[in-house]
Amino acid sequence: MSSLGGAPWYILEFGDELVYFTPYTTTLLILALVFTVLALVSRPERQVEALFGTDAIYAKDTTVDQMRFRRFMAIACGCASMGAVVTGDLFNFTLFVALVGITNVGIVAAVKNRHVQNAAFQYGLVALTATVPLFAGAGIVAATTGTLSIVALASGTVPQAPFFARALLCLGVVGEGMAPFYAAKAEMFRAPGAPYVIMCSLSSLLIFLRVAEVVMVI
Amino acid sequence: MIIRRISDVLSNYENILPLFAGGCAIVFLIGVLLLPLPYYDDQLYPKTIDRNSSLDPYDRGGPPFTQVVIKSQYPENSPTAGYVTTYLTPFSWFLANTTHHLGTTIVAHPGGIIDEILYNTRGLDTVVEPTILFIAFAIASFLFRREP
Amino acid sequence: MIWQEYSVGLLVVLACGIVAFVALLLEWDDLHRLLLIDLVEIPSLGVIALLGTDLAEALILPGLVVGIAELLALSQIYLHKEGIADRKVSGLNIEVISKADAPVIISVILIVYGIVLSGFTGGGIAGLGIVFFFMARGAKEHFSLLEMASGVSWALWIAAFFVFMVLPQYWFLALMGAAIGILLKVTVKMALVGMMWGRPDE
Amino acid sequence: MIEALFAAVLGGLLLLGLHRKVIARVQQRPGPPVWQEVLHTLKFSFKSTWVPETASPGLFVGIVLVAIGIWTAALAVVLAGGSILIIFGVYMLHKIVEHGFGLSSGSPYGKFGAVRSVISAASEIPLFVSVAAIAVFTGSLAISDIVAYQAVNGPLLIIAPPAAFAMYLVILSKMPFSPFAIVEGKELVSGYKTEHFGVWRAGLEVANAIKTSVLLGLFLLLFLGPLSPFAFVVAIVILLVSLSFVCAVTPMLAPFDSVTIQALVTVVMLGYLVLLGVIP
Repeated sequence: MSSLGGAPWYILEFGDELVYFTPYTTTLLILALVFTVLALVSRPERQVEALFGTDAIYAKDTTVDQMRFRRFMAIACGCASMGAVVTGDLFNFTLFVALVGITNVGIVAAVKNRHVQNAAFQYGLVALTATVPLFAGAGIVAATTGTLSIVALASGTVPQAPFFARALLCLGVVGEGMAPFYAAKAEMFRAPGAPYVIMCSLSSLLIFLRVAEVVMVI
Repeated sequence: MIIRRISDVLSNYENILPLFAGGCAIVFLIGVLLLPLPYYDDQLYPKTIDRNSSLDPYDRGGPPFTQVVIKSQYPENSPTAGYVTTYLTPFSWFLANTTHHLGTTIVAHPGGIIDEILYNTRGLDTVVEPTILFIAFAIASFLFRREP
Repeated sequence: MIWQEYSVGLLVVLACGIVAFVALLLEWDDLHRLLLIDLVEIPSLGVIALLGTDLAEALILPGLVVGIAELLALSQIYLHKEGIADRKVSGLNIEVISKADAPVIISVILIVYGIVLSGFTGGGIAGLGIVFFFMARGAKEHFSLLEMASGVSWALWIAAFFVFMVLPQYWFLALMGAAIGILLKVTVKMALVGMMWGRPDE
Repeated sequence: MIEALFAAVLGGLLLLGLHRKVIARVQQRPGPPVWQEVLHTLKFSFKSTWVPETASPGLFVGIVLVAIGIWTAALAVVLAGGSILIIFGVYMLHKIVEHGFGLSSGSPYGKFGAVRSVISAASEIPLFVSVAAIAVFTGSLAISDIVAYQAVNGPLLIIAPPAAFAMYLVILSKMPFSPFAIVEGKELVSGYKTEHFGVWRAGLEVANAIKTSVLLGLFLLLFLGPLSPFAFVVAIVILLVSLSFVCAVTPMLAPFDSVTIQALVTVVMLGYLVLLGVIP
């Protein structure tokens, strides 16, 4: 534990679920916080589009109700990523990751562009499917080690989590965050509203970075 | 070129769900091959059901309005764990005494429970879970309310 | 290593999972995919259930809720993406019901009974009463009010939890807060779902 | 820390200038002088600056600070001998920074640069595999421990060449003009940088300079172990020249092909990792 993300500086206790801050998770937490604040304070940009075959150029505006909703979703997404990077409980982690998945869908689903909505739907399907390996992974860890606390798992007093469970956790995070499928996620980025759209990619990266640490310590 | 064909498939968002489902199927298959997995006997929150209790199957032991012992990971963090499990509203108490299998724990009568484990010891889970529900409702009702 | 009950159970659940995933792999229609995913969720709940402790119960509930919640959001996205969100839906188009006092009385009875029951079950029953009322009358104008109520009850529920975690000595207060919170929450959410079933046929 | 930061900025700018020079010479052009990038940065610092009409102002400005901030943090971690997991995190977040630069301006060129940056996220994963492989050998992720391990057991370059190769590829994909530098393709003007000018651009150049120093320095620390200051400078120049040669002689790949190649490398590396995990 002390060798991976550094020794925990501070442990916050919520019953059996500990929230701990190591140098690594604190770094991630600060980044999530910075981008959440940016999403809160920035106005969306006006995306300039050029029409093919003509010399027309126009700027897409984001309507106010859309902006409010997407800002709300972006902030929720930021909070979910913050939770996911600091939580010290495996099942709690999977729940935060699932929350990241659904807020990501929410950020883009509000856009009225057909391409974007199609992509958001497909992405939502993957996010929904990904809850299966996520929860299954956490369930198997609990059954084979008797605990879900990452601190207890890392301390070595309980059996090591099986390889299969770790693979499931990784697979689930990959699905929720779509890390390797960015190629398709690009469709979603046609949506204007940079401060919000950026939360999608930030949150997926953060949960990916966190799961990398988690599977190495458990 | 094979690389170009792979990138063609990857770039179409219709294909990502089959790809992901295929990946899951393969990992599950690997899981089947790695069986059996040992079950660790020293589990948290073990379940013992008193079949003769009138509160079956929600009776987690102990008479109402007392504290039962719950084996948790960090008992010092939840000193009141066990009170919620045994709490019955006066109406539930009456039902549990007069009937069989009616009137279960915690302010909900036939069948409904608010779970102790979720409450006292794994509270953060229960914070996140209604939040997911809340967000999903927000998305659905935003889309519903919007003029088509 | 010997095969215990746990491993046998896991084998069965994983096999189910594989079948469901292969079905998902082969299916290309979006609506069917959505339905199949609901099916795929069941094996994951099975894996958790195999724990067999109280923890399993505590974990299944969030697992189930996540699945249902995402399904709800995705179906609404599906309606919009396919452009069928404004398709007319006929309600309970029975003349007697839409004019008479009976639906009001039934709804009131259900809501009162739900409040007496309290908790999760009570919320379900009271919600059913409200849904029945709206189905009969086709009223849509209170949607945003219900949305607000849903948010407020969510906040109450969360606040109760933080009391549990941070100030455990006030557990009784938190218990009552959560009990009322869940009653309101389930009632309102059911009412919202009941309303979100298409535009009224008028 | 201030001196180290200054050295990293200046060194990084000079290395980037050298990079351009070597590429030019390989391609039989005279090329710019080596200190060209330093001049660029100074010039941009004194140009007039504003925020474009279409931009999202908070993000447009904030992202420049984030870029400098994350790489300064990475430098601090390297100097303190902290966990390379943190560096890995910073490196992946650089993707978000590029993304933010491009999207915040509202310009179509910037947007496409940003989208390309996002789709090539697979390029980061070889670094993760490389990190994991190092952990398998040294049993620790603290840079100080890894350097100490190499002082005893010899450089990791010889012990785990595939991990070194993966990290080399990762650094290559971040260098300008590399076959994987699809975010800066010339058809996109300057890619994600297009709309950032004046002081914002100078800030971006500074962040890039720190990034170059940190990545190249980290490679040497991780795979060659402790070096004397002179040997360190010589090694970093040799490493850079080798990167420049690769950049000079290879064409840029099409965006999706670049992604696919990087993903395939990741798969191969994962295979190597599994092999490492299984054999001992």
